[in-house]
Order: sequence, then structure tokens, then C-alpha cells
Amino acid sequence: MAVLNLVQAINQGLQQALAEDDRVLVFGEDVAANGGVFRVTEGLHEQFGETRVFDTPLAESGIVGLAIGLSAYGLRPVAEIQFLGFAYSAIEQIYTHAARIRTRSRGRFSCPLVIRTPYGGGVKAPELHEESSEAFFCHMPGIKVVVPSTPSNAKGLLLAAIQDPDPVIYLEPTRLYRLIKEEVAEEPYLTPLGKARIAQAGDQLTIIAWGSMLERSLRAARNYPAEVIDLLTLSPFDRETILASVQKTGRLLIVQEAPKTGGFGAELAATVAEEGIMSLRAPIMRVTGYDVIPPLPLLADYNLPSEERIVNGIEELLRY
Amino acid sequence: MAVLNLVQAINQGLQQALAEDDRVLVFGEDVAANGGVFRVTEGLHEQFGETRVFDTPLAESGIVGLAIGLSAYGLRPVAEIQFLGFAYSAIEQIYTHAARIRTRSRGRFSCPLVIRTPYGGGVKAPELHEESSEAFFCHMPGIKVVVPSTPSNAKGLLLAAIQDPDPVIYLEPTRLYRLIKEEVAEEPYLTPLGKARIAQAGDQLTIIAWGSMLERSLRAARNYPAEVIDLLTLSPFDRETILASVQKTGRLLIVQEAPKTGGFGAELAATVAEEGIMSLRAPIMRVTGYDVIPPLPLLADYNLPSEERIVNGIEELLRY
Amino acid sequence: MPRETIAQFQIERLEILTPQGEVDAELLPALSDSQFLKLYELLQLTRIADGRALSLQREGRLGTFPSSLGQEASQVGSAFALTAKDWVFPSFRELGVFLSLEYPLSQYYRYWAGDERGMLCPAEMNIFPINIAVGTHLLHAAGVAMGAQYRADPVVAVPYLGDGGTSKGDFHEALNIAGLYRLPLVAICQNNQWAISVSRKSQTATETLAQKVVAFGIKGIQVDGNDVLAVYQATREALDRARNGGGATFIECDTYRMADHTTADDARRYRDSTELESWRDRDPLLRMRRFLEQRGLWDEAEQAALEQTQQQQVDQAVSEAEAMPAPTAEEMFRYTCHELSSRQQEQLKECSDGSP
Amino acid sequence: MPRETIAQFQIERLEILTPQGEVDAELLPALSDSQFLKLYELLQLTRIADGRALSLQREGRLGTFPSSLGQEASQVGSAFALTAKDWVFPSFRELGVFLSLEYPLSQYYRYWAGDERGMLCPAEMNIFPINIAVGTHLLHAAGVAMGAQYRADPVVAVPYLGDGGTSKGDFHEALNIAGLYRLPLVAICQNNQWAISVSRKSQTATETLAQKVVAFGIKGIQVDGNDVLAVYQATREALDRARNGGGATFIECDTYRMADHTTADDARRYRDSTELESWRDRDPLLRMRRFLEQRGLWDEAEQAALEQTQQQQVDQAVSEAEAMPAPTAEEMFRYTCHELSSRQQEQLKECSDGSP
Ligand SMILES: Cc1ncc(C[n+]2csc(CCOP(=O)(O)OP(=O)(O)O)c2C)c(N)n1
Ligand SMILES: Cc1ncc(C[n+]2csc(CCOP(=O)(O)OP(=O)(O)O)c2C)c(N)n1
Ligand SMILES: [Mg+2]
Ligand SMILES: [Mg+2]
Repeated sequence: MAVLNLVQAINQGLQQALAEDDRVLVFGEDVAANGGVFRVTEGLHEQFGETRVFDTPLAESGIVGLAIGLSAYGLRPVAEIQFLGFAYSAIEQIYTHAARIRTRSRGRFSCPLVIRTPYGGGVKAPELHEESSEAFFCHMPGIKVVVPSTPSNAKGLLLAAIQDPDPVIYLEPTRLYRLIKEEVAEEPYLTPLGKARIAQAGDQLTIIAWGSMLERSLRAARNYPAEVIDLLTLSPFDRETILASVQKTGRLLIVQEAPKTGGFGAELAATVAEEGIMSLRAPIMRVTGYDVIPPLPLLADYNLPSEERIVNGIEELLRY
Repeated sequence: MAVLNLVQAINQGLQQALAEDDRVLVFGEDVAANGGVFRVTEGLHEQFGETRVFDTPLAESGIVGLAIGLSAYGLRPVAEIQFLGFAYSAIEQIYTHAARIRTRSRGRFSCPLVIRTPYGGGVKAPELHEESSEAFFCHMPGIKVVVPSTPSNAKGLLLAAIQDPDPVIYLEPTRLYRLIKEEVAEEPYLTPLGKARIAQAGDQLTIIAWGSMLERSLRAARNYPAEVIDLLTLSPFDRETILASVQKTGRLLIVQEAPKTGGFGAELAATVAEEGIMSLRAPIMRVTGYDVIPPLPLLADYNLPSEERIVNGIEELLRY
Repeated sequence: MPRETIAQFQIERLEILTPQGEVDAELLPALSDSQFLKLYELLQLTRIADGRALSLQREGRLGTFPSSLGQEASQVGSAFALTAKDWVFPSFRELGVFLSLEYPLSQYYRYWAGDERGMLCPAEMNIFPINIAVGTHLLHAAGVAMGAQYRADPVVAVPYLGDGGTSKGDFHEALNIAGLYRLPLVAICQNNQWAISVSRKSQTATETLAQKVVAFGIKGIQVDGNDVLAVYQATREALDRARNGGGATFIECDTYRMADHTTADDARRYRDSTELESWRDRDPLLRMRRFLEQRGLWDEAEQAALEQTQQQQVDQAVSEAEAMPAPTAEEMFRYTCHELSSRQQEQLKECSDGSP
Repeated sequence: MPRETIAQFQIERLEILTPQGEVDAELLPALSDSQFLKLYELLQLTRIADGRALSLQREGRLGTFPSSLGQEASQVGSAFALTAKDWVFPSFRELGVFLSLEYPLSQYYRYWAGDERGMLCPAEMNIFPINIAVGTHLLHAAGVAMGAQYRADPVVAVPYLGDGGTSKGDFHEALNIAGLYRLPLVAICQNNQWAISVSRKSQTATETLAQKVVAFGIKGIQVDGNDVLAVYQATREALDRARNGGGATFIECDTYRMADHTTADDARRYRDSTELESWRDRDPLLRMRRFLEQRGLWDEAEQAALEQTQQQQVDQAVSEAEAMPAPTAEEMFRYTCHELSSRQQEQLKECSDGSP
């Protein structure tokens, strides 16, 4: 088994999907000769040629709309949006169409497409390159949202997303692209959507995180009796795993990189406040980005939840 | 004082804003000669002429982008999006620009604009005409979200939104347009943003609702000792009023018309689970639209929270 | 040579049939007499089915309905040129297209009665569901066209839009993509001069809509949209070009919305009756009927017989539509994704237990 | 007359200065010698300040930086035609525009070092902050232009965009609006032949970008974007037209991105060095310098002196930029809205108490 980072694992997943299934097409801005601005699609254009892996014009609504048509026709488009911050102009295509064509046509047409996009902060990039607006997509019935956190689940989730009969937004935590390396099985495999993973077992506190915050939460939690849940799929999310953990630990800390108000952590907190409140012995706590516009690099560290803030949260909850 | 419905109250507010301040411009699709598809802008084009009240091309991103430029220039645009379901293509302009220009320019430029749009279900309209996606906008730092619930607060909140120095999304509950009439003071007045209203006092249960669900919650709650909070401003929301009420009642029911998962009710629940959990004697409950695409008229009544569902929720909570 | 002309463009207009039903024999599309008759029948059927929808709506048996009155030639002429394999992407005012492609009228009515099942397209045709978000569906056509190109499938993707739809950003993104990849796509724009209350002149400053596609390097043409033969001919040529690798075409059908925007609208609020009257002479049915009469293919008696048959056909569709059992709550959930989440399962249970 | 030409369009290209610096006296814009010199100084300053940014980035003193190398004439020529009251809407590669308008270079550097304060525009000018979301800012220019029109304020709104920006839907919505209302707007498109790794030919099928505005009923022109006089002249004419109620213009500056897309890019991965080399002869600075030399306005010594002065000017800007105190957490909150919510106040407190 080769030791791969996240970029390489996703690249391998794409390569295998393209090789296995001629319905798979990979496209977006700069994904062909350039291999993607993060090199996630490196080598694919050379290997599979212009009809399978191609550049598009600079038009995000266009990229997603094209994927919708391709998928309805029977292909398996994997479209890249260069950064999540540029997906906002594609929200109409995503929510009005990709999410609804199955419903609207009562099942005659559907949209088995994947939209890959780098997301999240901590990489000292220009404005709009560090967004974490996953919550928008988690409030869209008909859309699935997946966030890998390690090279091996990145590959398995990607392949599962490509095979999934529904539209999947696959958010790649930019900060992790080259941060974590691990052994990744060479052959293709599927990591099922909709299932969370216990990244660290514990019995005094439940921490839920995803993407880049999972890595940070694990660091923060390493000396505490905390169960760390790696959500992996945000929509539909794995309620059962969360409720079972909270029932055991009685304490819940949610770590979210996005601005606090209206973030996806709110849904997790609300769900536990509805369905698991009787097992809580402390308030639910969210450690999140602040309610501000994601700042440029010189202020970015103030905003992204730090290990210290997570530790403070853990300590505070354990005092109950 | 004249007895007005919601349409007339908003119309009066617009009329007075236009008359008082020559910086105010009203535009959108069909707002001029046609007076808006719901007649909210009726008579304004005749009274104020083509330069103040005008039709735009069919281009929602364009309408919002135009409002951004006009507001940065120093005017007070009040743009209409014909239905909330058509605002999705304007989300990039709203979140990437309207929300950020103050931040991006460190205060040199700002966007005192209002985007009015009919929203919500229960009017037997075609697809995309009954959306209630307010949660998207509540997760955008830099954007304010206001939802009137009666003719008199509709007028006061509109005038306050127009005077506000920041971008405001003003969501008009379509179902209420002609449902409720009440006396509305003739002269212009302001209903402050950011403040909730106690629509019914009570001490055993807190119900939070907004827009069209407020009306329904009040019906459902009329024979119960429930405090009904009319949120009015969703972003920034009035935490203090909510926490004070829950502290008193110990029970919380949130009524939301949007799909459950990731809706704004989740933020309210999460906030109370963080900051008011110690006073709760029952789980928090959300009565919401289901996690489905808003259906066409023949199925619509299944989805929109009914009085019966709200009553069931009240009864269930009161059993704790 | 400081100022040099480096590119030049022309926009043409095609007309075949005069309002009097006359035609230069050389221009006549290569259609048989029975095809000419079929075209007329479809125009007539569209008008009857449309009129019925308006009465059903007044009786509360349909919801808001957008009439095709006056636009029948644009709809029928273009759809008649398609093959059963082509993919069609309607906007919301294409009754004549649905009928020409033999989509079940009962389903069409059912949709406008507020039932999604009306858009469950039969397997033997590829008609995308009605698109409400104006201008956004051209991208889906581009995607299907690209899929067909990838599979060397001789299919053309045919989106319908209105004059208003040309102002949306997605119109631009879609047709730029169609131009770039030389996609087999033919966009049919029914310029009916109005987008609800916004006139064509208040929509854009251009002299024509056809010229808009100079921006994409594709072919644009204007046709007399009330001339079913001209619309047919332009569409036919564009489809052939698309199938032969010649790329996309945009056809502006110059026509007129003779009715209110929808049954929820009152056009008298914003438009002049003289404008409306001026278009009556150019009625697309009358023109085709005169043509058939002049060729000896049609007379009063045949007209009366056709109307009667079609009325019955429409009655039948109404009965079928109204005989459909009500949709169930389960159907509201079933199509969200290919399977229900655990939360949706609970919701469905709650919903089925409760009212209505 | 079945097929009639109903509309015709031409696209012109303007060139004034040859690569050898020669010019037909009749074509020369009405500028004084000192203005010609000023233009050259600005080209030169842009190049020096740009080169310095690249070294600062390599030293880790700036973040990712997009170079203007090769595009100086398009930037300086257009900006030089503006008045101080005009509103400018930059994209992200307009160093030459900022310098021509006398925006403090120290702030420009500060911005690219990751500090929003770099975009706090001085009160005496109207430069919108750098726009990262490609193509979306033309709408803001349209809004400002409409505001100016409403106030009868003789201001023109001038958005800058690249070839890639022409593919976005907002480009279409903005220029359609500009055409419809005859807004005082002049869009400067730097067609530098690349959008990161996507070539101009892979962006759109059109022969020119200028023709795209046939879709909006506004004037479009292509100019030699490496010819500072042609760019100036075309901009000047467009501004005059806009101020006189003649509506909007789109200017395609045909130029070349001589550098990588940004410091995070490596253009060798996707483009041919022969293409790059072929553009070296058309260097915008060299051309203007030759012109000045031929007019007896410039020599080696003056060149050396200018370079020295400008290096010092740039040194000074770097020092000022780096002398700025770090921004505080409070500034991260302060500009979200005009006042903080109660939750933001708590967050600010937590944030200020904690690290970093
Ligand atoms: C994106 C969008 N914006 C607004 C509407 C509301 N609306 C419905 S039809 C219409 C006018 C459409 O005009 P046009 O494209 O010319 O088609 P027509 O109605 O004339 O057939 C409008 C504004 C919509 N359906 N979609
Ligand atoms: C909407 C959007 N999509 C993608 C990007 C990422 N991106 C940054 S610059 C660029 C290419 C821009 O090309 P062009 O408009 O020609 O400007 P140039 O870089 O050549 O100056 C891309 C794709 C972006 N900034 N905005
Ligand atoms: Mg129309
Ligand atoms: Mg470029």
C-alpha cells in the first residue's frame, strides 16, 4: 500500500473511476493540462484525453448546469469548482435543478453527479478562497454533502459519491491536502455515504467535527476521555452514531470552522436537543468560526478555531 | 387610522420612503406599470415616475448587483425579487458582495440596500413560488434578514430596513398578503430591527415563529399558556428575548415552515441548548416542513406545518 | 491603418407564408400534403386544448395556467421538425410542443392542476419537465448535447425559452459553452414581445434577439414566428446542421402573446389593446388554413369535423386527468433522493399518520 | 423575399503605435509631450513595482501575487484617460491602474500581504476594492453608472475584467443592463489570452471578444492592448461618449500575460514558450520608449534616472507597507455591519482574550 496525501488519494480515486467506467467525465476550470490548481487532477488529461478530462470556460453556473445535463443523459460527471467561494453563483443550478430533477420528473430523470471543490481556511489564500459554507448545501433536500478527513476516506467517499445515484457535493479540506499522509489501499473501494466514523473512542464527552476541524479536534482531544466523531457525510448525517455517543458521554462539543450562526453545527446541536437531551449533563457547546467574513491571511488565525479554543471547550464541558 | 392588509401596508411604506427621500429607488421585474405581481408596488410608478420606480430585465443577479452599485454610490435601492425561489441566482451577489463590501473596503463603501421578496407556502402557486430558504441568508455575516408578520410591523420594519446602513433581506410572507388586516398608523414610523415581539404572553411554554407560521402558531396556541415570540428579525436575532422566555417557561417549541434539516430553527434550538439548557424541563421541539422539495399544490398541505401539528407539539411538550 | 474592420456579422430573417396564406413554390419546405395537414391539425389542437385549460382554470379545476394563444406556430413548427430521440427542454408555455410530440395531454393538465406526476415523461420520449426558473435550463440542454456528442448519438438538444429568458446569465453561460464545444443544440426562442409586463424593448437594447448569439460564435436567425412553415424550415435546417457537426443555432421566433401572461395576470394593466389588435391579422392558424384552402386541401366541413374530433380528444384528456387518484404523502418524499434518510422515514410516518 | 438581412455589425480594431514606436502624426492623441512622458513613467513604474512584488513574494513578505507584466499599456493607457471623479472597479491584476490613479502603492502591497486595510480607498478617489470573484463586479459598475445618471453626475463607471471574465453570466446581465439604460460605463477587458491555463480559444468560440457586446446593443472595439496610445485613445472616446449620454462601451485590449497567472502558478505546465517569446517584440514599454526617443523626448540617461527614482519610490512604499502595525481582531468584526450584534460582541471578547 502506498502512502498518499489527500491530493494523491483523490487523484487516484478519479483515475480509477475514469478507468473503470466510461460514463465518468472530469471537467472544470484548469483541470486538464494544468492538472487543477492543487494538482488534484494531475495526469488525468494526459491519460484519458480531451473527451474525458477537459477544461471549461470560467462559468460556475455553467459547469454545474452542464453536469446536470450530462448526468440526466446517463453519464457520471465529476465537475470541479475551483474554490467553494466561487460556487455561490452555481447555487441556483444546484438547488433549483440538481436537487429537484428527480422530484420534478417523478423519477424519470435524475442527476448522479459529483461536484468537487476545495474548501475551508488555514492556507493563507486570497479572499473567497477559504470559505466553509457547507451549511447552505445541508439545507437542500435532494443534495448530499460529503467531507473527507483523511486520504483513505477521501478515496473511498469519492468513489462512493461517483456511484451514488444522487447529486453529491464533495468538499475537500484545502488545509489537509498535503498535511496528512497515510497508507491508502491501491484497489478501488467504497466508503459508504451517510455513515460517521469514530475517530477516537471515549466516554466522557462527544466531539463532532468534519474536514479540517477533525484533524484539529483530534489533536486537542488526545489527552482527554473524549469520543471524537468524524461526520464524513453531513447530509444525510448519521444521527444514530451521534445520539448513541451522546447517550454514553452526556456531553457534546461541536467544532465547526464556518461562522457560528446558522452553521451546520446548529443542526447537530438541535438534533441532540430534541432527541438526546435527556442524556446531557452539560450545555451543548459549539466552538466555531466567528460571525465575520472570513478574513485575509493576517487575521485568519483569529477566526479559525484553534487547538487552544477546542481544549478550552473540552475543559469547560468536563467541569460539569 | 386605516385598516390595511400586508400588501397595502408595504405599499404605503414604499410610498412614504419614496416621498421622503429622493435616494430611494424601487425596481425589479414588473414593479412599474404592472405594480408588481402581488400589487405591492401599485401606483408608485405613476406617482414617482420612471427614474424612481422602474422595471428591470429578467436577471436576478443583475437586479441585486445593480442595487449594490446604487447603494455604494449613495442611493437607497429597494429591489424586488419576484419570488424567493428566483433569488438563488443572486446569492453570489448577496453573499460575495453585498455582505462584504463594507468589510472588503474597510468601511469606505457600504451597501444600504433592501431586497424585498415574497416567500413561503400555502398559496397554491407553481413550482419555486413557495420557497422558504431564509436559513441561507441567516448564515451570511453582513446580511440582515427581516420577516414581518402583520401589516403594522411590515410597514415599520420596511422603513427601518430602508434606513438601515446595511443590506437587508426583507421576506414577505405571501400567505399573509391578504389574510390579515389591521389598523396601521398613517404617518411613517420605524419598527426596530433585531427586536422580537411577544405576540402572546404565557408561562408554560415558549413558541418561536416568524412570518406565516406566526399566524398559525397563534391560532394553535390560543388556548394554551404559551408565550409566542414573533421573531421579526432573523439575523441578527433577539437572543435575549428568547432566553428570557425559555428561562420562564422551561419549554421550547420552534415552528418553521422550511425543510427541517439545517433550517433557521436549528440555530434557535442550538442557541438555547448552549445558553439556556439549564432552564429546560423538556426536549426542544421543532415543528417544521419536511425534508422534501416544496411540493406542488396537491401535496402542499402535507408539508406546511398545520395548526394540528403545532397543537400536537404543544400538548406533547406540556406533558413534561 | 489605425481602424480596421476585423469581423462582420449579419442577421437574417426568414418568412415563407404571407398572412394571406400565399407562398412562393420554391420556398416551400419539402413536406407532403398530409404533413401540411398534420401541421394544421396540431396548431388547431393546441388552440383548443389551450382554451380548455383556461376554462378549467376559471372553474377552479386547474391552477395558474400560461396560455399559448398566438404562439402556436412557433411551438408546433419547431417541434414538428424533431425526431423522437431528440431531447426537449421546455420552458412553461409550450403546450404546442408537448402536443406535437404526443405527450399525453391528460398529464399536461394534471401538472397544471398541481400534480408533479404530470411531468413523468413516458419512456419513449425525452421531454424534460417544465422549467419554471426562466433561462436556467439551457445549460441542461448543453449537458445533454455534450453527452450525445460524447456517445456519437445523433440526438439534438432543444431548449425553449422566451424573450425574457435571454437576459439571464445562464443563457450566456449555456450558449457560450454550446458554441465552444460545437454542441448539437438548437435553442428556440419565442419572442412573444412580453415578459409578463416587461416589453421586449424594456428587456434589452438590441434590435433583434437573434444577434445576441454573435457573442458565442454560433448561428442566429430570426423567423416569422407566426408562420409555421418558416419556423419548421429554420428548425429543420438547424437540426440538420447540428446533427452534422455544425454546432448550435439560436432561432428567434418573432411572435406575440395574445393572452394574459398567465391566468393570474391582467395584461390590460400594462399593454395597449391596439398593439394586441395589430397582431390579429397575423394569426398563425388562419394563415395556415388559407394556405391549405388554396391548395385545395381544406374546407369548412373538414374544419368543423376536425374541431369536433379535437374537442372530444380534449374532453377525453380532461376526464383522464381528473380520474387520477390523488397523490399520496409518500410521493412527496419518494423522489427526493433514491432512498429516504432515517429522518425522512420518521417524517413520512408522522405525515401519513396526520392530516390532511 | 424569404431571407432578408435585417441587422449588420462590424467590429473594428484600433492601432496607433507600431512596435517600432512609429506613428502617423494624424492619429496621435491630443496629448502634450509631458503627458506622453507621464504615460511612459507610469508604464515603467508599473513594471518596477510589479517586479518588486514578485521578489517580496519570493521572500515570503507578500502572499500570492498576480503580475501585470506585459499588460502595462492596457492598464495605464485606460486609467490615464479617467478623471478623479470616475469610479473604477478593478479585477485583481490592475497594479498599473492603481498607480496611474495615484493609489498609495504601500496599501496595494499591504493588501497582497493579506491585510484588508490595503483596500481602504482614500477619500479623494473612487476605486472599489479588488474583486476576486471573476466577472461579478461589472454589475456594481452598472449600479454606480445608474446612480450617476440619476444624479446627472458626470461620472463614468469603469470596470476592468479579463478574457475569462467574459464567460460569466454576470458579464451578460451587467452589460445588457448597461445597454438597456444607456449607462455611462466603459468596460476595459484585458484579453491577455489566458485565464490561468485556459487559453482564449478554449474560453469561447468567437473570433473577437469585442463582438460579444453585439448582444447588448452597445459599442465594442478591439485595440492593440500593448499600444498605450491606442488604449488611451479608445478609452478617451468611450468616456466622452458615455459622459454625453451615448451609453456604454466595451474595449477589448489585445495583450498578453507575460508572467505566470500568479506566484502560485507555473505556466510552463500548460503553455508554449514560443507563444510567450512571440510577444516579447510587442513589449508595451519598449514601444513607447522608442516613440519618445524618436520625438527627442528621451535618452539613456533619463531612463537611468527614472529607474533610480522609481526604485526609491517603490522602496519607500515597501517600507511604509511593512511599518504598518498588525491589524487587530477587533477589525475582523468591526466592518461586518455598522454595529456588532450581541453575539459578535461576545465573540470579540473571547477572541481578544485568546490567542493568537
Ligand atoms: C428566474 C425567474 N425569474 C422570474 C420569474 C417570474 N416570471 C415567470 S414568467 C416571467 C416572464 C418570462 O418572460 P419570457 O421569458 O419572455 O417568457 P413568456 O412568459 O413570455 O413566455 C417571469 C418574470 C421566473 N419564473 N424565473
Ligand atoms: C468566479 C471565479 N471563478 C474562478 C476563479 C479562480 N480564478 C482566479 S483568476 C482566474 C482566471 C481569470 O482569467 P481572466 O478573467 O482572463 O483574468 P486574468 O487572470 O487573465 O487577468 C480563475 C479561474 C475566480 N477567481 N472567480
Ligand atoms: Mg416573452
Ligand atoms: Mg486573462
